Amino acid sequence: MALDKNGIAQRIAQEVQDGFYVNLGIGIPTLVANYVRTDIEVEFQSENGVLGMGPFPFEGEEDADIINAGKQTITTLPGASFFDSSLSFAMIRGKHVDLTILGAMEVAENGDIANWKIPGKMVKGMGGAMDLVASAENIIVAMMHTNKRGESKLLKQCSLPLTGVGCVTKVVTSLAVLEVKNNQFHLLERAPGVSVEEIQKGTAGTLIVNGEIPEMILS
Amino acid sequence: MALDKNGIAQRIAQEVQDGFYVNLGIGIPTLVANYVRTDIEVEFQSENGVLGMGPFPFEGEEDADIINAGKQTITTLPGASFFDSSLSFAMIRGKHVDLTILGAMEVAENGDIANWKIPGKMVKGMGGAMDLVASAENIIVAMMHTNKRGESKLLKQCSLPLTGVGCVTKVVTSLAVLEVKNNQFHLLERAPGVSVEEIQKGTAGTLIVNGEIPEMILS
Amino acid sequence: MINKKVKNVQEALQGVQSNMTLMLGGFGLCGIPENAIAELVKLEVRAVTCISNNAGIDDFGLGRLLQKKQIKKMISSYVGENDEFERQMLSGELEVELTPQGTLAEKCRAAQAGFPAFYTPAGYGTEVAEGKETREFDGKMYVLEPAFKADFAFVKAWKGDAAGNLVFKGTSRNFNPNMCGAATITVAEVEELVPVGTLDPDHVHIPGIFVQRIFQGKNYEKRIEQRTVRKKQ
Amino acid sequence: MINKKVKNVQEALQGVQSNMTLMLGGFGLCGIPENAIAELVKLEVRAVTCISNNAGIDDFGLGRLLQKKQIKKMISSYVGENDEFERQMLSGELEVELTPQGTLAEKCRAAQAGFPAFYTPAGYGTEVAEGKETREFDGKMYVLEPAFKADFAFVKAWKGDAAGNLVFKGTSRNFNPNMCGAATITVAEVEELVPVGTLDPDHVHIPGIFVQRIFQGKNYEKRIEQRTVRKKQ
Repeated sequence: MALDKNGIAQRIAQEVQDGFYVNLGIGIPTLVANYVRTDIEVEFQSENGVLGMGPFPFEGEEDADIINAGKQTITTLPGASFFDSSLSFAMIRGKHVDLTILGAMEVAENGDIANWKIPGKMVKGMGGAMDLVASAENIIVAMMHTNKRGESKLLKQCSLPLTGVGCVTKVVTSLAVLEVKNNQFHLLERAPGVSVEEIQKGTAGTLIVNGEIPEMILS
Repeated sequence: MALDKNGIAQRIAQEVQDGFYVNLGIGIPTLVANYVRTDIEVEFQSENGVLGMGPFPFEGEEDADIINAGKQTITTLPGASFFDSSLSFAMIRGKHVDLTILGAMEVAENGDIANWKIPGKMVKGMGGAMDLVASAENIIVAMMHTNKRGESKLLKQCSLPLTGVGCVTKVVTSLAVLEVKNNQFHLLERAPGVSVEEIQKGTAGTLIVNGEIPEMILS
Repeated sequence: MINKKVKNVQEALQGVQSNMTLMLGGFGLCGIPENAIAELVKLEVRAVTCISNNAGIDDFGLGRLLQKKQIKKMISSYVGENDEFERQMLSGELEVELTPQGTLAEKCRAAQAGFPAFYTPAGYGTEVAEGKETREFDGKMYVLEPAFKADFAFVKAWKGDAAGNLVFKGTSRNFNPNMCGAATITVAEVEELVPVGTLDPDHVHIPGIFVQRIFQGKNYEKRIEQRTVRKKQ
Repeated sequence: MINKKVKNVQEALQGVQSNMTLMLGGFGLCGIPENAIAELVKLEVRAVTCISNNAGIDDFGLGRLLQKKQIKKMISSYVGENDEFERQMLSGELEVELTPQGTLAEKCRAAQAGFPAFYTPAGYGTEVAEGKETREFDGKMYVLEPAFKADFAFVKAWKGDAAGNLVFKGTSRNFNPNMCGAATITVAEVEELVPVGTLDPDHVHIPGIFVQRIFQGKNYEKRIEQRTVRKKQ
């Protein structure tokens, strides 16, 4: 069965390692924080100027001056810090953030990503995404495998304006975990109960299936 | 009579205007602070990371962590701030400092200045001087008119390695106040009792003497 | 101490005119100069270019200037959450220049620090880099981005003093410090104007040299865009 | 919270080798990483390149490494006050690259922030710019300066916590924050290692993400180069 957003987040949380500084994008990536193992140390950075984000505040304790990049009220954990936008992107551009997780409208087999604009329809802007994908060496895309019309979001080539070129290394979708290398999507894991054929059908880009593909283990 | 270092500092202090942020170099410029009018508001910046410098500390109150660019122990005044070197030079490069006063070994009639190196003899380094002269629009040089061998320090062309090109706008020496423009030294004022002839004799660069030259007024 | 204090928002905005380029701090509605924005609406300046990470919401923040059609051009990184904005942009009434967020911050900082331009990897290979100089360093491609040039910067701080020193709170800091000194005139509004000498010199976020005018702000609404909470267990 | 605390200076300097490039914070003797320098002397690493605004005095600061002839090359802005330095330089034993102070700071910050190079007006038309690319922007000339590349950065802070967060005091801040994260490994020594959660998040000067190792320093001498005082009246 295809994963829902929480399932995708749950699988991605397994990629988060002890000692990682992690930047979570808006949408599915935000949910990843809920599933990270509690026996490892991870710090979440938000590009609007906070390191060491904690859970949402208790009702009545929200502070308009303490938000994340999704404009949600948040709290901070002991050891947190606030800083200006320039220093925040110094963390990102300077490769101090270890893992970037973000959503996408399209990913191409060469690692290109598009997630900020649909010409003539939707122009919200790139926010910090272009800085993140241009600098991060460890980028995981979280998205549904196909769009609402059932069309593949894993393409030979992006059709929408790009956010970054050749930067995506891993994609976790509602159907699969895929590595992006050598201009191909390499199938690593299937969502529970999802067949290789279903994944193949939903993937417009080149899909490499090498040997037996295990199912994800979502504890 | 030619001015001594304190006399030069006293004359330069008259150039400091209300509301100015001022950077003082090592040597004579440091003395300028002693002569600034007390009825105007001025803030002194030191490039090692302090704005709002006050007088030297009282004996026994010196703090190794609070020094100026000359490595002297200092105090701060109410409204002072400390900052890192990058932000300090943002103030300088970004033209937020209104007046820079520094010493020199040579000044040329085109505004070039040399003050950091005597090849084969003395190499102390430029410190912040190259940043200061490259960015400041209001630079006053404080120096003796001639060197210890009696040779002019106001030249047609600098003989020593340059600190900056075409940047000096005013020079206050032991003999005179001079404006630097159109590739000439324009004599503005004479030190008390010093004749135009003496100044001419001590000036190797082109000296323009227009009309009657007043004596400095040092109250 | 050089005194930057002005008596109110009217005096603080003296000299602001139509067709100027204005920088405004804030991320979403967090840390925006609410008093300055309200006064810009009152002053009815027109055809201004606004450099601000976001464009507010329909009835708050820069959305208020959009409603009155006072903005000719927005330079931002993210402009969702605003229907009037979308309408004006799609109809061609409003010019929009979208800039990666880190690039936006650095274009402010470059102006503040006297750098004419800088190379950043953000946007390389995308339409953001179209028409711009690109260059390789150590095998990686970068885009040359010029510093901003603005007439006024409006920032909001938590505390400040008459010397112009500023201290920010939480994530309302964001672009505000980077915009100080990045325009010809920087105007700071503060929630609390404290006596000179009470701010710790080690903990001043922005030294007063970067600020030309400071005033005590009033009636801060500090709206929350996404109120997310959890229940006490 | 990601724990950066190491037990002592020995553990903090693990991996430091001869021929490496090291950054060291401090201005004169103010804010220098005294413990790291003492350990570098003990470790007898040789032929290191040191990036530091100054070279210490004969028997303190980097002067101690100079005495032992451990330094191959110094990259500094000002190297007066040190006879041994002058002797080694004039005899050709020591290579010296003099860099304008603001350029030195920004070459650190560029490395920290992921900028490959930057344009600065400092040094244009002087021997500092010889062999470097120059360029005009808006009628003014600039020199292209590359970011530093270093193996270790040694910084000294007043307070810090196990998360690597740092707070500096007075002018001992200087180059220290700009060097954090500007090398492969940043080692911070602090006068006081405080419990995590006690530093105010609004007043952390350097967030822990820029620091790989932190330790409680010992026996700080904090020598004063120019003790200037006035008498109480």
